[in-house]
Amino acid sequence: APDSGGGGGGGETGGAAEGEVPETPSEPVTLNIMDVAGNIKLTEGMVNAFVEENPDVISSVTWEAGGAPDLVGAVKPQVDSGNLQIDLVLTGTDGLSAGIDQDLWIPLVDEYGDRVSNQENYIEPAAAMQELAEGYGVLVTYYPSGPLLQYNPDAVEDVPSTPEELLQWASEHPGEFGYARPANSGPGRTFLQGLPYMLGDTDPLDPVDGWDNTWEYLRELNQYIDNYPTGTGQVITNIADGTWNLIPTTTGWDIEPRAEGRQPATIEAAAFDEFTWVTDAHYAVVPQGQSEDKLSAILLLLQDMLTPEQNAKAYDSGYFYPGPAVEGATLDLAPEESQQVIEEFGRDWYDDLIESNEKAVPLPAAELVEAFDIWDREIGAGKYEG
Amino acid sequence: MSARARGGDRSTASLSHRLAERGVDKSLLLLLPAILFAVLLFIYPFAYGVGLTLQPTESTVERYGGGALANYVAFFSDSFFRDSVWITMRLALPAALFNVLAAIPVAFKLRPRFRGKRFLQTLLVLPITLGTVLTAQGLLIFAGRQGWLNQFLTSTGIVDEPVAFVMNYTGVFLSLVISGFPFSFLLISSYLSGIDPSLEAAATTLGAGWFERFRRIVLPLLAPGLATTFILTFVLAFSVFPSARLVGDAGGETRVMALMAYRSFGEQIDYPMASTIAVLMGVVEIVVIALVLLWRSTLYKGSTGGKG
Amino acid sequence: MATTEAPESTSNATEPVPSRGVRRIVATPSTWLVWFLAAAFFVFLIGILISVIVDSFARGWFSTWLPPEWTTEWYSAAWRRFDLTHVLGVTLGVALTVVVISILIGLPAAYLLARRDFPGKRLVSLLFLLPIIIPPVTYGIPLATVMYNLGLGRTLTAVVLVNLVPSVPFVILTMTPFIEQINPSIENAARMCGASLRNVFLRILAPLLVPGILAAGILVLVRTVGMFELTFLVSGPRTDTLVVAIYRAMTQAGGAEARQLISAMAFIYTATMLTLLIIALRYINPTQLVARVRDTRDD
Amino acid sequence: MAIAAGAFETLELNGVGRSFGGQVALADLDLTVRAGEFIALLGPSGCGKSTALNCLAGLLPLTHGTITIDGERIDTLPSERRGFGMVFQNYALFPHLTVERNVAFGLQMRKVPKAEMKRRVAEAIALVKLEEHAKKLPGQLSGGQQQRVAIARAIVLEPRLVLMDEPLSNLDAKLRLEMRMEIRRIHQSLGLTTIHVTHDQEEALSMADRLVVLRAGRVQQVGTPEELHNNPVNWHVADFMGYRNITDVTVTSVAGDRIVVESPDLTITATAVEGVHEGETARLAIRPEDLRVLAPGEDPEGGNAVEAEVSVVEYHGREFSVGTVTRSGATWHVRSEHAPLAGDAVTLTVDPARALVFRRDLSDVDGEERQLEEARR
Amino acid sequence: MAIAAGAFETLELNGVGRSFGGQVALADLDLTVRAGEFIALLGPSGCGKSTALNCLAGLLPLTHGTITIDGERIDTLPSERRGFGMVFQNYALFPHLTVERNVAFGLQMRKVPKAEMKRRVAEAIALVKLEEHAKKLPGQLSGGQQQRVAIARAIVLEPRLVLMDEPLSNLDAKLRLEMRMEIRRIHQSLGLTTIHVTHDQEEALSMADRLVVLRAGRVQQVGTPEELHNNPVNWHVADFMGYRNITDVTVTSVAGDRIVVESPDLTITATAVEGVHEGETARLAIRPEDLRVLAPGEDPEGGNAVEAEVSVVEYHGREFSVGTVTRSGATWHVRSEHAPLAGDAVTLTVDPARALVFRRDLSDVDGEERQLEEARR
Ligand SMILES: Nc1ncnc2c1ncn2[C@@H]1O[C@H](COP(=O)(O)OP(=O)(O)OP(=O)(O)O)[C@@H](O)[C@H]1O
Ligand SMILES: Nc1ncnc2c1ncn2[C@@H]1O[C@H](COP(=O)(O)OP(=O)(O)OP(=O)(O)O)[C@@H](O)[C@H]1O
Ligand SMILES: NCCCCNCCCN
Ligand SMILES: [Mg+2]
Ligand SMILES: [Mg+2]
Repeated sequence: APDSGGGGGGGETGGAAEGEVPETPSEPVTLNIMDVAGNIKLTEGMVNAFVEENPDVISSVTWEAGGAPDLVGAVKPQVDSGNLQIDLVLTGTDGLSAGIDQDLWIPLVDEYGDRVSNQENYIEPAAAMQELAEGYGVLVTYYPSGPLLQYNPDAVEDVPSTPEELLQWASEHPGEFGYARPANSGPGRTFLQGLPYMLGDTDPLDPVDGWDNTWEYLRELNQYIDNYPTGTGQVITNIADGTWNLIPTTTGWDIEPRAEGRQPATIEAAAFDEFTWVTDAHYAVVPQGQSEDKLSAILLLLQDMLTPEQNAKAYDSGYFYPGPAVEGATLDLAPEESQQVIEEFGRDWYDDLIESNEKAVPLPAAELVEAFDIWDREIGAGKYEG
Repeated sequence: MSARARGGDRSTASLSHRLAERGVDKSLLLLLPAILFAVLLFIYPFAYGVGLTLQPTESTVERYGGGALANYVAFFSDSFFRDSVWITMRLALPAALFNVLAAIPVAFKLRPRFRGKRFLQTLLVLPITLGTVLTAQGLLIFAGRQGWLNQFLTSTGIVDEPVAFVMNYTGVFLSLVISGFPFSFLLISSYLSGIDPSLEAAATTLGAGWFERFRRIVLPLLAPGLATTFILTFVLAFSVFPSARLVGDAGGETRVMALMAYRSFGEQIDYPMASTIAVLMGVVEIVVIALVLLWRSTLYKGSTGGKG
Repeated sequence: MATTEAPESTSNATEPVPSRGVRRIVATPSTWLVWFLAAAFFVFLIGILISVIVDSFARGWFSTWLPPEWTTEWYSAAWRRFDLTHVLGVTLGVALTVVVISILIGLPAAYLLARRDFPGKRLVSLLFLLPIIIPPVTYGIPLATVMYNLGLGRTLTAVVLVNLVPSVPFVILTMTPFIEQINPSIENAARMCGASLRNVFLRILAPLLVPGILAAGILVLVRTVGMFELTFLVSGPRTDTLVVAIYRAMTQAGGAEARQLISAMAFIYTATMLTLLIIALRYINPTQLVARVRDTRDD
Repeated sequence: MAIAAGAFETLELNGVGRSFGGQVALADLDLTVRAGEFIALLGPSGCGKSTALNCLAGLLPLTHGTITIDGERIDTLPSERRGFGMVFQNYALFPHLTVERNVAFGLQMRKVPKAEMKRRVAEAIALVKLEEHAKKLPGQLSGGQQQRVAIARAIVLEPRLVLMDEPLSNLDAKLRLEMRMEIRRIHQSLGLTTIHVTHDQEEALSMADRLVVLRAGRVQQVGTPEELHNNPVNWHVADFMGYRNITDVTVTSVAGDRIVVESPDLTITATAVEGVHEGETARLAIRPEDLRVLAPGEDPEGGNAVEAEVSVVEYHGREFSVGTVTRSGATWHVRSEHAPLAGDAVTLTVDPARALVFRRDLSDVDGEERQLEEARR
Repeated sequence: MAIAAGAFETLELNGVGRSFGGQVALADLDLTVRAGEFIALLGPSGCGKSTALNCLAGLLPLTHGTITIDGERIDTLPSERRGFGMVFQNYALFPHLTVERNVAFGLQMRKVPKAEMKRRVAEAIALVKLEEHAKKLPGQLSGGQQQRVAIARAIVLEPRLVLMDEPLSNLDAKLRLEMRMEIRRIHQSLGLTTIHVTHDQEEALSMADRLVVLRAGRVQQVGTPEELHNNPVNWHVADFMGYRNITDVTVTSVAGDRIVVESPDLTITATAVEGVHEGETARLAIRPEDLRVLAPGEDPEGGNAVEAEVSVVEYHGREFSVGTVTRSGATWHVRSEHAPLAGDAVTLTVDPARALVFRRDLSDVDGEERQLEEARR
């Protein structure tokens, strides 16, 4: 039912709405939140806490999950028909920019940035990631991601510490190393984007003309890889059951599967001697045509989520390690269970590594899609000679 | 008797008779809901989807040229797209063929009444309850490198190295057989039951052994049904999507058209291209179906009872 | 042609003859192939089913024959995470509604196609065949847009409507042979008894078509419960069916849910379907699920 | 049981015709049926009998003509409102309803009150002697019993007209005989107007007040059983009425009805039914029971004598059916009280009054239909 | 055409039996068939005729007994190696093969050389007069033509034995008559040994050299047509052989064969076929054609007189079939040369030699089968 308030078509909201968004909603609103980035684990606690504290602002929330590719399919018809069923979207960079291309989002920061003033507290790499949002999204969680390596210590004695050694190892153990198709996998795309830095490519941000070494390297590596799963889940299974012995990973993908029991706890992680973190983050965006009341509530919510106390909940079970995007959101502020999991399954050397190594933002969406396209054609399809 | 003029004289029969004669009467209204439904919810969106294929994105036009037809130009000039037709065929044709061919002897053997027949039939229907997800999941677990099947094969020494049943062509093929075989078995059983058993008895009394009976009597009479079964399993296999992704090699051997459409739709955010691939899927399917139907039209298709 | 084989005994007229064995020998090679095929099929079928069930109750099962530890926690996790009570309710509600409506719309149309000739019949048949052979991807997205434009996005109504698109033609396709099978003179007899078309339908055809309706119904049910593509495009968190929920769980960004959780959900799906199927099989012959079958005479 | 006799005086079919896409299945049928009559529609397979019946019932739209009852047109009424009863060839019982409920169906459709319905159903079931089987389903009954249910279902409505489409053709010989009597008895005891379709001439002769012989969609002759049996109007009707011996002959002399015909084998004095003239090729038709084997020394009747040799002898209970062959190879079927041996030479004779001569061409049947006719033989 | 006469002297069935899961379909059939014989298996529906034929053909395994040809067992041979030909009730023509190729099928199976095959097919087709239709598919033929193809297909193999399962039951009256002659003619001209299944007593009588009457799986009587027609061994055979008037009577005196029986309506002198004694309830059977309407003033035959009232009159061509009812409501079917009117009082008479009396109980049929029998009536 068209209960989403007075907001009509997308065009109406833009500038005209600016002055009209009240400080607080005229009555408590309910929010439907869509998560297309696996963000719910990180932020659900923050949102629930806010709703509990401010029942006069938000009476209740519902969540739904999906994949980034589903995002536009779900939101565009709603925006086009002026009939919003999704009030707030939590997304990674891919969904974010797909929506920007399709003109789905309200320019939240450009127009209401002052009402989410806690953005000033972003830690430095998070602030860099916020730039990618082009004024449309508010970054809520951040992690440095990878590329790291995970291996089965029973099978891998001399753990590779450079891409060359990795290639060497793979050639000596064909079929025992692998990674997922980058378009479908966080560690996959992190590995892909991290290589240009390690291999000294001319322009790590230009996959078409600047990644000669990377593409060459992946082509060679390809000879020793059986297949590329279409999801990280299968990669985890492969190393868990011994099908594979060495995979690329990220901080989160190293900690959480072991914590959940999807991998034996004995699986080890390692870092390349020299590498640049390719960071990652989650954003909150609001579809065009949102009502003033809901918008007002959302702004209040986001502001609250960026306080250190709340943001520290993003430690979670190491899923997005470390997770928080603001200064001062230290582990001791995180919930008790969260601290225990990190204690048990975290790696003590992660924090130093994060501190010491360079950090780079990932490719902008258009370039990333292009990189995927090249990978699909040159590497993925290479397995099959039409 | 009457001296009435005959032939062209139609004035004596009433109008309603004449309309009814052509099959037009008010009972045709029974069709209306279904037609309305199909037109509004299928034809309209389908036409819209086809229209979309003629509105290529700028980058497609830039890269491939061809104006409004850029999507089609792209599909046919870029081997990355074009190959998917062959990849899909390479999977769907053998799978459909296998399902049909393997079902024939089984249906044949299970034809007479025997104890436990219904139980066996029920077991064969079981896979329709599995769903693609469970089938894929099960194949990965059961037939994966460390699955029971490989553990059994290696521990009994039948093979040295685990066999790669999944994450490749074989995996998708297996999943197509598991979901498609029961379907063709049941369909072929039903066609088989329509062949009058006295025909085979007759052939027997004329001196035909089991093979000759099968080859000369049953098979020719079954052929049109086989064609229909083939078409139906082919359609199922052709639009294979979840299993191609979950138990196949989605980038390589099993990069089927449905995956390509999904890739354009969800990952490349290129709806016109996605629609184009989808429409071409339909076209390719229809071409294959038309060929099979053409072949089928050359077969004997009348009654399969003993009386001609 | 003279008899060649010398029988072992020529005169024991009353002793039962072991003639059963005699004709079996001839069929041996084909029997062999059939049993091999069937056995291979069942090994896979049962293997798949059991391994998923085991996985869904397993903890820490990596490369051993059986899991080191058993748990039901994946089920409770799935239930909690996805509110499966609600999802199952939606799934069954949607499926049953689709079954009823598609039979109500499809049956009269099937009747007409089975019984009558009229101008444009071929065109109409084609119209009903297309939604079954055209991949849903082709019309799914515009169809979803239509739904949203009608203000029906993410409502149960929309989920039901899109599922009707392939279901109505499917009912028509499966019901037509069942109707053709009923002797038209039975209808004529009813009309001669003074029954109107409506009464012919309600009192004669409907009861006679019960097996067909059940078969079509169960197939539509199975297809609807399994229909991912179309449902997914118009459903939302409160209107997701089980497959959509599973798919979302599997393809969710940030990595899928744990394999065991998916196994648990997949098994819930199968158990649901199986229950429906077993209920249905009490009333109909399994082979009728796909097509009408005359039971074979074996004389 | 008070089933009212026909609620009409006369039912008239005027030029009723029906084509299937150009092919004429029934042409120009004129017939007046009086209340209480038992009429048989007789003809070989495919001659249009069912078509005629279905047109009358309203199950097939007409392409020509009108049907009126006491002057009012009824062909525009849908079949459920014509008030006729019909018994189908395959019975067409409702397989899911008990005998009782099959019979009650029509009354329910007419919303007859419960009590009356019960009474009438019981009466109809009693009439066909199925009281013990009232609660059974049709599938549990034998063919003859099903047949009787079909009749009860049709007559319980007290229809103005009962239509029967080969109701006996699926029964075995013994049962067929019994059911014939049964139908005739019910007809007589209720005074129902009945139109009965059959391809069995014996059945038609034994049951009907009047017969309508159809051929290739056209009426050949209408008359009482005796008229048809003794005076068929053309060789086709004769053929169908049991004149098994039919052969082409040349007319050599004509003297009123009494004519002489010839063929290589025989010269016979016969009776002309249709006007023929000298020199014309005509068709001679004789029933097997009218053709006798001449006892040695006996004089042939009217001088008619045919020399032949016995080829097949069939035993028919009290008498024998003998197939004989003349020198030129023509077959003559004869009845005989004693059994001759195959190979015996015999002389056959026939009363000139019982040897009928017809025109050879059936002028009213056009080419295509003749072909059809030929194909069927 | 040189089809060799049967390549055996005698075919013997010894105690052949077949049960379907406990239900006996055929029991203890003993029969010796001599080369060249035409034997009819006769009995009502479900009596086991097809079962017997299928056992003989090898399409059904036996559960009891043996079948031998000239002393050699053949029941262990698969049916394709018995060298029999079979004509199926529904013809079972291969619908996808032309007439020619249907007929050639068996020869192909035997790998007969091309030229010989062609010749033999042409001969067989000529024998059944289907030369013009050789290239047609079965679906394009009429029932009678299909029938003839089925026969040609069976005999082209020069089988030692031809089996026919009710081959005429689907044909119309006229065609049936013609096909009977045809089959008989082919049988005679080729000297084939034939076993023919039918439920039509007239057909059996007219075609066969010997008849085997079956009932509920058991042989009732074996004999020539005359034997069966005139001397049925029990009331069941009588019933089946056309003794339509069957009624229960009490035996009042016995003097050798000649006995006197009574019922409320009549006292009749009759002939005992089975031994009965005074006071016993027995069954009286009379053919309609043996029961005459007494002309006024005429003396009843053997003092046998039954008073009755005419209820139904059927015209049967030359004669009438009259249904009469006695005071107590029993129906007697009578033949008459002239047509009495319904309601007329008549006196019926019968030659004591033609009024047969049988035992009432058929001791050889057990309870279940009797029930079956009852249900069928
Ligand atoms: N639906 C139809 N379409 C085309 N032709 C038809 C149809 N129904 C009947 N005919 C043709 O009309 C003619 C008359 O058919 P009809 O059924 O009236 O014959 P019939 O006398 O009842 O024969 P039978 O004794 O075999 O039942 C036949 O030549 C038949 O082929
Ligand atoms: N395959 C079977 N399974 C069980 N019972 C059977 C089977 N075939 C025949 N019967 C039973 O055996 C008995 C004899 O059947 P059969 O077919 O020999 O009869 P029939 O004399 O040929 O009858 P009809 O004249 O109706 O063809 C019947 O009671 C029948 O029900
Ligand atoms: N469990 C590991 C989480 C890693 C998250 N990656 C998110 C990528 C989003 N585009
Ligand atoms: Mg008819
Ligand atoms: Mg039989």
